[in-house]
Formats: sequence, structure tokens, C-alpha cells
Amino acid sequence: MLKNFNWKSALYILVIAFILLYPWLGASSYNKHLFILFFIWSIVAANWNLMMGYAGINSLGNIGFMAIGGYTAGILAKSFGIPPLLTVPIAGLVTSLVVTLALGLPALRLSGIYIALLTLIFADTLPSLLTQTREITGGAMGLHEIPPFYPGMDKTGAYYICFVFFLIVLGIIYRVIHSPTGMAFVALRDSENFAYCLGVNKFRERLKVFALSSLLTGAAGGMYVHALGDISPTTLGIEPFLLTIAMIELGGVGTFFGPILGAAVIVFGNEFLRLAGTLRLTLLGALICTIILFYPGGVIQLFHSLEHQIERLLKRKPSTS
Amino acid sequence: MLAIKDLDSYYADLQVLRGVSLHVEEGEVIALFGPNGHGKSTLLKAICGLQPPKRGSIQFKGEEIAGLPAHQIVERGLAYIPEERHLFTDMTVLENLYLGAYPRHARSAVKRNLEYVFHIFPRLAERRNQLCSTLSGGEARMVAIGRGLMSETSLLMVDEPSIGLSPGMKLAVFDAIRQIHQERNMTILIVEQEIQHALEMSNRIYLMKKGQIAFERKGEEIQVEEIEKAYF
Amino acid sequence: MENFVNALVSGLISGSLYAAMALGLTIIYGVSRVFNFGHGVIAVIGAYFTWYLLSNFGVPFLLATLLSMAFMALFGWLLYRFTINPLLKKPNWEFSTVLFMLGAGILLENVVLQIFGPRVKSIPLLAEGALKVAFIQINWHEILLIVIVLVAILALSLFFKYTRTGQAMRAVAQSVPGAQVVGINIEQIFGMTFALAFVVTGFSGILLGTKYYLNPHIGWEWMVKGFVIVTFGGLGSTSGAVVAALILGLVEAVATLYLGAIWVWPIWFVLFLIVLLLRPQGILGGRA
Amino acid sequence: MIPRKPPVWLFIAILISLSLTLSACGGGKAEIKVGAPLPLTGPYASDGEQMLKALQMAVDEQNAKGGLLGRQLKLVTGDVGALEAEKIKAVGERLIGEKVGVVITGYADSGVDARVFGEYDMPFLHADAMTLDTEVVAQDPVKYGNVFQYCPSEVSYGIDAAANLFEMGKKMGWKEPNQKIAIIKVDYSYNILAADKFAELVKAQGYEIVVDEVTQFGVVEWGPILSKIDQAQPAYVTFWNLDPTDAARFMVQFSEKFGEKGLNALVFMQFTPSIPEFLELAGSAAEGLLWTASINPVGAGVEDYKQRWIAKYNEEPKSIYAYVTRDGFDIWVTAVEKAGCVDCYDKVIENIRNTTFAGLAGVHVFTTTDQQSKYGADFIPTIWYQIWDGKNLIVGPTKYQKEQPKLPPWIK
Repeated sequence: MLKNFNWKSALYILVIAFILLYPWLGASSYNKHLFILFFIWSIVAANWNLMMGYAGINSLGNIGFMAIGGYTAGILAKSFGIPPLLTVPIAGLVTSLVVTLALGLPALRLSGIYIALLTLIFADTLPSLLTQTREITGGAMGLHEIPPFYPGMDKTGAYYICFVFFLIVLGIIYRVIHSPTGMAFVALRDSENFAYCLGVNKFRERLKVFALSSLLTGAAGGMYVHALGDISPTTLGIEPFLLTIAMIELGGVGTFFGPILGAAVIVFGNEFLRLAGTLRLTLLGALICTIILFYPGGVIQLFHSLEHQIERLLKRKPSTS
Repeated sequence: MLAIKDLDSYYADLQVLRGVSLHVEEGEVIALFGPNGHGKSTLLKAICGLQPPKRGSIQFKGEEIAGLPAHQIVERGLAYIPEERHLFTDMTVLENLYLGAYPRHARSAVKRNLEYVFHIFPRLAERRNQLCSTLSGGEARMVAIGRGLMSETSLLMVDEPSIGLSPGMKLAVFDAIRQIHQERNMTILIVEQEIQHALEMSNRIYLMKKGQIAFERKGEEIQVEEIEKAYF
Repeated sequence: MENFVNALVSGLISGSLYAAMALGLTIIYGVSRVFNFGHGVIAVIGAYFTWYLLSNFGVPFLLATLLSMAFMALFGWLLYRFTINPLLKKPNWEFSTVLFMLGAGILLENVVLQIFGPRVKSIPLLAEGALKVAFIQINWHEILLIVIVLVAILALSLFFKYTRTGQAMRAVAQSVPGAQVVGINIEQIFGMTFALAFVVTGFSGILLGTKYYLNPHIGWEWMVKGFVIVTFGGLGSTSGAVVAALILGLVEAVATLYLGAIWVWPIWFVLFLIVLLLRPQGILGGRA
Repeated sequence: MIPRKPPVWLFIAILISLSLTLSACGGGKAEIKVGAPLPLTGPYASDGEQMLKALQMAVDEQNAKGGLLGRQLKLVTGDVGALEAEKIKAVGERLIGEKVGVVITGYADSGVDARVFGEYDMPFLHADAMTLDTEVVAQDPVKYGNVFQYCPSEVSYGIDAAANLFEMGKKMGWKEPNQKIAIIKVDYSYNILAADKFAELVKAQGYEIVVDEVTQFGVVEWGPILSKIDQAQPAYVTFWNLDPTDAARFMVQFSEKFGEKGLNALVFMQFTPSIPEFLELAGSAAEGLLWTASINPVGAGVEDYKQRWIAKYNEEPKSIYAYVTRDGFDIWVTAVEKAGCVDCYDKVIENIRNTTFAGLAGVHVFTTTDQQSKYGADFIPTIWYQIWDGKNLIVGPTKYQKEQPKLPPWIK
């Protein structure tokens, strides 16, 4: 165990410790807000990456999953007074059930870009469904004043609850990636024929990922509405969609830490870029283009090269001194 | 005509060709034998520019062509007929053949070459307006060879032309290749697993193993059994 | 009955607009397998460029269109040469091009916003007046629109069938190694494909601009509809895209008439699902 | 395949430029920050631009006068894009973080900005015209006491239209052929709540809603919906959709369908023709259209303001928000001057509550229940316009009327 303890583990512990202590280190409400967004979006991105990067399901509809979860939790809490401790898991289950049956079963029989387009259209259908059901969902107005996790919750409370959720979901994803199922995905991704020989049932394995990923994304939607209090069809708009895709690609597709790093860059970067006024999106677009052209592996690639350099330094030291 | 020296080629990090050297003289038929996965196809792809080699030299008609893009190599009169055929399946036989004459130098000879292809493969003339996706395996192979001939080539590289064909079709394909060699005095480099047939028509053979040339012989000097033994 | 026929006419008009949205997309995807996620913005740029020439220099419509086509061709070729081409050489090109074009889309959309401002612009109609037959009434502008779209599609299919470059594009579309083997310069053909597709996309932007009006953001909507149509009709198939566009346009009109506008997307989704499950390659797509 | 070494310097350059932009936001201490969440990108950017110009001009003019209580003002803006709740919240949190003394916007809303700024103490003045933002004030006046809407809410459109639309026909000398009404509304609370209020009130008057169509933004082909209108032959066609392109397409296609054939109906729109693009896009198709706006540049001093605007920006003010945003600013300035301090929020808010301010949009007096500007001819009037010769002519109410309404061309 001690042998495994290297500077990297130290770094993880430092980061987690920092996040834990941050509200006590004089974080402004704004910064806490950004961290909450970061926790939730990185979960959405990580699950999306689980589908896209690991299971090879090129879904473009995950924002829709999140919205289904968010609306489910919001309606349950607001109209039926169910406590958030229950609405979040129910939101996840409902999302998983609806999405897997209505979208996963048909979509996974298709291949490649067709899955992408079917899921995209699925997500685009949701706003008109919301309009049709506006007595319950509020239509374009959305749902507001959704009860927080507990009465009188402040930003710090939401911060810690979302952080715990963030750790749990990342833990699940980590386990999944390193489980036999996860290995099967990687085998599928790398060589379909080889995986077939190993007896991997592609459809079933993919359906499992689909169900799990939509479950966690739906739950993230539930967390979102309880932490922030509102949801409306604008959450399904083109910009959140683009930004989440950008998180995954920017961070590094098919890596565990990629989407988390990407979410950090986008959530914090996008907010900082707000200072650039109307040039914000121009700069963001330029940033995405630059990174893809010069860092095709995403930001994680940069970290890997840094890691190598640090490791080289660490190795060299004893011999020189 | 073709002289290869110390060719190294990689597939990702895996070295597939290790210092391959061989030569093909004008009018010769050269057979390249060797077990599967030992670099024969890679060699042909390296020559025609589909998978450029990492090191070494390829001289074609005295000119260095290693590392040139595929289309420039075809324009110099070198045709490669891939094992996978790579036909344009949603086009007719005729369209496929016309596209074979895409290189500039081949355009003036389209009519003559087309007649010649139909002379060698009368069956293609019957099927000229049929989509390639509807052809049988043997017919598709004929289109692939015909498409190669259309490029007004001086060296024809054929990769496993008989693979996956019925015995009768195999014979027809080998006959056609022999006919092309005899009637047009075409230089041919052929990779084949049907050792017997290929050996019969070759002037010389090379045997490749583990990315290297194991040996080179005159066609009449070697027996099928000897080659088969060398595989193991 | 009267309403139904009028709805069909509306559907025909929407359908031809949708076909215009899908054309450029299907050309690029068909040849290079790059899914252009910046498609809508490219159309918007073509339209804005034309609008700029029309309103600031008083250039005649036809000349403005031609100039903007030339600009789009250059733009497409440059974009391919300096960004897509290097990306295509990398192992995960399929998704990196998607993301790159997404990023480029955001970038260009906001460049358009910076240059031309947020206010809505309009491109003048192609013709005034209307044709009346019994109770049916269609504007000449819209008839012209349908005709232009049909002519453009016909011209494209002739180009693909009979010109050397067009044949080479089809060859590349069907088999890249096959095309290399017959001596087609892949990079050159890709470059020309992007130039051609950008011309077509820019041109469609002009047509759409007459009806939709222009703002820097409108392109995303065109793109999403274009995606639906292209998939519905069969990726890479021009004729499939046209058929799909007409079907979806008609379905939209009839659904609006009898059920209400809000039903259009859900019905599209179900239709889409059915078509994809029965024919995963789309209505007229060749291969899955 | 050997991956290319990424140019680390490029990445570092990006990081540095990011942090430079960041550090650039640190400012002086003595100045008062005016926070402004505005839609600067996205579909509402053209209004957002006008709001920004109005606030910039207000701040500049105040500073030229020696500032507010001797302190210079500084405008701090935040882009809320397409009015996504998430963005408004983030922008809100950031403005609060910058310790702004007041938050003013034309509109920045998807129904959440009142909630975001209601959490804090400094005054928040908006002209969202949305019940979603005033109902929270009514529900919790203590918590949301700092939120003011310096215009009436959208339902006032419904109330006003139900009261005056039928009068307009009579003024034209037109007799309604039946009591049928068509409602075409977009799924957006600003429009839907107004339309629903209208429907409720006219039904009580004995009218019948024969077409009730909800759409989403971005309708291109109005044909099928126009066919429904044709079939139902209502006496009134009312259109509630904020998007000027939707509205312009509707009018163009309406006049194509009924221009010659005729339809014995008045056509009414909520607000949208006030967005300048509408007239440009709809052109002659809009002739004869009736519409109302609940905020209008009708107050004293509008002409002078317009001249100052032209002098500063070399162009005319382009939307109603070029004017009305200034009222929000002036109300706050007056209240601060009266209080003699900026940070004494309770005092400032109390002064705003007791405002009687004659501004560019009329006389602002806030209601005690939900703190929105009172609606009415003596307060903030809803003005009736009819479009003739490409111009918006004021046809009501009587106090402001300049022209007599006339029968639209499609009534034969």
C-alpha cells in the first residue's frame, strides 16, 4: 500500500482536502456556486464519457437525460412534497427506465452516427413535450422554487451535498470502468471481433451502460434542481449541449479524469470568460478549436506529459545528488 | 524495373518489414510467397504508397518513389490490385473501369484498354451496366484486375487474386493473369497462397518470413513442397 | 379539403427549405465521412456575405450570389486544408472533426455577431406576386425556391455522374483505398468536396435567409433539422435527403393542421425511430 | 504513430491570457458599481445592446455631473445569453461578488432573476414584465422587498386588450361579424400568461375562443395555422409571440392569404412590433395591424433624451429598452440622492417604494403588493398603435391618441 503512495496520491488528497476546506477558506458565494455547477456538470460529462468514450455509444442526448431527471425530481418535490433524499434516486430510476426503453432499446440496434442523431432528436423532442404538459412542467416557464435538499439550505450546504454526490458517482464510475463489464467495454471499443470471441454480448453490455449512465445522469439532474432551485427548457438549449460535449473532448475522451478536468476548464473558464463580455463565446470557440488542433488527446494529455516530466525529475534526483 | 532496398515499415509501433530488398525486371512474373501475416501485403502497400515505408528505397524505372502519395505512384505506371478489391460498389462495372483510367497518362488509352479488358474478361462486357454490389466474388475480382489494367500500367501488382474463389473461378483468374502477361508482355508481381498455380507462371519467386526475404529462387529451380516446408 | 391541399402546399415549401438545409451536409458526409457540426453557421455566413454585398454595395443579386459562392469555395478549401486535413490524419478523427466543427461553429457564429451585430437582417425575395389556381395560392418566390432547389439537386447529380471530379468524389465516398489505388488524389478531392459543399451550404443559406430572416444564431436550428433529414433520407444520399425533406415538410404541415404545431417534433421522432428500425440506412441510403 | 509533442507554450499562453482577463477585473475602491445582467449574446442581443447603451449613457452623464454623492459610477455587466436560468444565477453570483451597489437591467429573465437578487439586500430594478418575477415579491415581501419591476407585468396586456380591443373596432366604424376569437401564442411565459388572461376575460364577456394554438419559437410556415383561421372565420385574430421574425412571417403570410381574399377580422399583437426589426421584415404586410406596448417612450423629456442619444451614438435609439432602462437607473439615483448614501440599502429601498417618478415611460408609482409600476393612463400607460405607411401611429388611449384607427386592408 505504501509503495503505491506516490506524489500522485498526495496530489489527489491535496485536491480533495482543498475542496473540503474551501468554504472555510473564505470562498465567496459565487465561487461556491461555480463549484456546485462543476460537481454536477462533471458528473453529467463523466457519464456521457462512459457511454461515448468507453462503450462507444455516440449519444448526443445526455442533456435530455439530465432534464428528465431534473423535471422528475422537481415535480415530485414540488407537487407531491417528496423529500429530496428520495426524489434524487427516483429521478435516476425514472430517467433510466424511460430513456432505456424509449431510446436505448431502439438506438442500440443502430450503429455509429445513427445513434448520435437519434439521441440528438430525442433531446430536441423534449421541449415540445414540456410545452404539451405545461400544467405540470410549466412549459417554457419551467419549474421554479423547487425545494432545496433541506429547509433553509445555504450555498455551503449545497456545496457539500453536491461534493459528496460527486465523489460517490465518480467512485461508481471508477468501479464500473475497472470491473469485468468495464473491461468488456474497452475490449468492445478496441476490437469488436475480439470481444465477440471472448463471448461479450455487445448489445447487452451496451444496454447496461446505457441504463447505468442514464440513471446517474438523471440523478445528477435531480441534484441540479435541488441545489439550484429551477429548471426550464433552456437547460436543453444548444449552449449547455455544446459546452458539455466540449468538456468531454477538451478533457480527453475515454479517460477517467478527462471529463472532470474538462468540466473544470469549461465551468470555471466560461465564467471567467464572461469578463470578456460579448467576446466570451468567440474566445471559447477559439479555445476549443485550438485544443483540438494542438492537443487532440485533450487537457489530460498535457497533464500526462507533465506527469512524465515530474516523474523524470523525481527519478533523476537521487542519481545526481 | 522495380528495385527495393532495405525497406523498413511499421504498423503503429510494430515493425512489419525488416530490411526487405528485392528487384523485378521488365517482362518478368515474380511470385511472392510466405505465411499469412508476415508482411507480403504490407510490402505491396508500401510500394504503391498506401502505407508509406519508414526507411529504405523503392526505385521504379530508375526513379525514387518511396514516400510519394499513392496517386503519384499510379501515375508513374504502377498498378496495385488489392486483396480486398476495394471496388466502388454503388457504381456500375463500366464506371469502375473508367475510374481505373483516372490517371492523366491513361486517359488517351481508355478505349483500347477497355476493349482489352473485355477481351480478357468477356463476362464483364455482359455485366457492364450492373452495379458492382450485385457481382459474384469472381466477377468482382475480374473488375478489380480490369480496373488495374485500365490505368495503362507497366507493372501489375496482384495481391492474392484467388482468395475466396471457387476452384473454377480460381483457374479463370490465373488464366487471365497469364494471358495478360503473354499478350501484353506485362511485368507482374503476384502474392498468392495457391503456390502451385503461381509457381507455374513465375520466372522467379521470393519467400518472405517475419518481415524479411528468406530466399529467392528461379521458378524452375524450386518445388511446391520446398516452399510449403519453408513456411514452418 | 381546401385546407388539406393548402397544408400540402405549405409542406412542399417547408420541404424544399429542409432539402436546402440538408444538401451541403450530405455532400461532405458522403465523401469524407466528416459530420459537419458547423453546418448551420456556414450557411449563415454565406447568407450574411450576400446580404452585405447587397445592402452595402448595391451589387445585383445574381452577382452578389456568385461572389459569395466564390468566397465560400475559398473558405471551404482553406478550412479543409488547414484544419480538417491535419485532423483527418489522427486516429480519432471521426469525433475530433465533430468537436472541431462545433468549436468553429461557436467561434464563427460569434464572429458574425461581432461583425454584423445582433439585429435581424433579411434577404430580398427572389420574385414578387403569387400564382393562383382555384383556391390554391403560391408565391412566385416560393415556386422559384422549389425550382431552384430542384435544379440545384439535378445539377449536383449530373455533376456527380458525368464529370471527372464528380466521379472521383463518388469513388472516394465509396472506397477511399479503392480511390487511392486508381490514382485519385484523396486530399485534393476532399479539398474540392469541402469547397463544393460550402458553396452549396452558403447558397442554401441565401435561400433560407429569404424565408427565415438572418441572425447570427439561426444556423443551429437549420443544422439540427438538416441532421434529421440527412439521417432520415440516408447519410450521404442526395436524393434520399430530398425525399426525406419533402416527407418531413408534409408531415409537419398536416400535423400542424390537425393536431397543432407542438406535435411536430414528437411525430418526427417516432417516424424517425420507425424508419431507422426498419431501414437503418435511411429511406434511400445505400449501405448501413 | 508517434503523437506530436504538444506545444506547451501555447497552452501556457492561453492560461496567462485567461488570468490576465481575470485580474483586469479588479477596480478602484471609491467608485459605486452598477451591476447589469444583460442579454448581450443570443437571440435577445439586439435588445441587450440597447440596454447596455442606455446604462452606459446614464452612467456617463451622471459621472459628468460629478458622480453620485460625489462618487464616480462604474458599470459592471454580465452576459445572460439566451436568458438561461443557469446563466442568470452565475452572473448574479458574480455581480454580488463584485459588491455592486445596485442591480439594474432591462430584462434578464427566465423567471429567476427576482429570486436570485431577492436573496440579497441591494436594490434590484428590472423591466422583465413578468408575473413570475412579481409574484415572489407578493408572496414574500420581506425577503424580496428589494425587487422592483419598473414596468407593469405582462398580464396587463391581457387585461388591457380585453378592455380596449373591441372598442377599436367601434372607433373604426366596424361591426364585429361574430364573437369568435383566435389566439396564437408561443410557449413563453411573457406571452402565454398575457394570452391566458385575455382569454379568461373575453370569455367572461361572452366571446368564444375558436382557435387556441400554442407554438414554440421559430415557426416558418404559418400556412396550416392560417388555414385553421380561414376555416373558423373569427372576428379577432390575436397573436402573442415575442420573436419579431415569427411575428413578421405571420403577418407576411397572413396578408398573402387574406390580402385579396379578405378576412373580416381585426388582427392584434402583443408588444412585438415595437422591436424595430418587425417593421423592416414585415414591410407592407403589417399595414393596418393593431398592437399594444405596456412601456412606451411617451413621458416628458423623451425628445431631449433622443437627441442626447443621437449625439453620443450617432444613431437613433432602436428599441423601447433604449428609453425605459434609463427610468430604472434614474429611479435608483433619485432614491440614493434622497437617502444621502448608497450602502444604506433599507433607506434607498424605502425611497424607491415611495417613488413618484415622471420618467421616459410615464409616471412610475410602485404597487404596494408586488412592487411593479402601476399600469394605467396616469401612470405607465399601455399605448395602442396601428401601423400605417410603415409607421406606428398612436390610436389610443384617448389621452395619447394622435390618429384615428382605420379599417385594415384585408377587411373588405
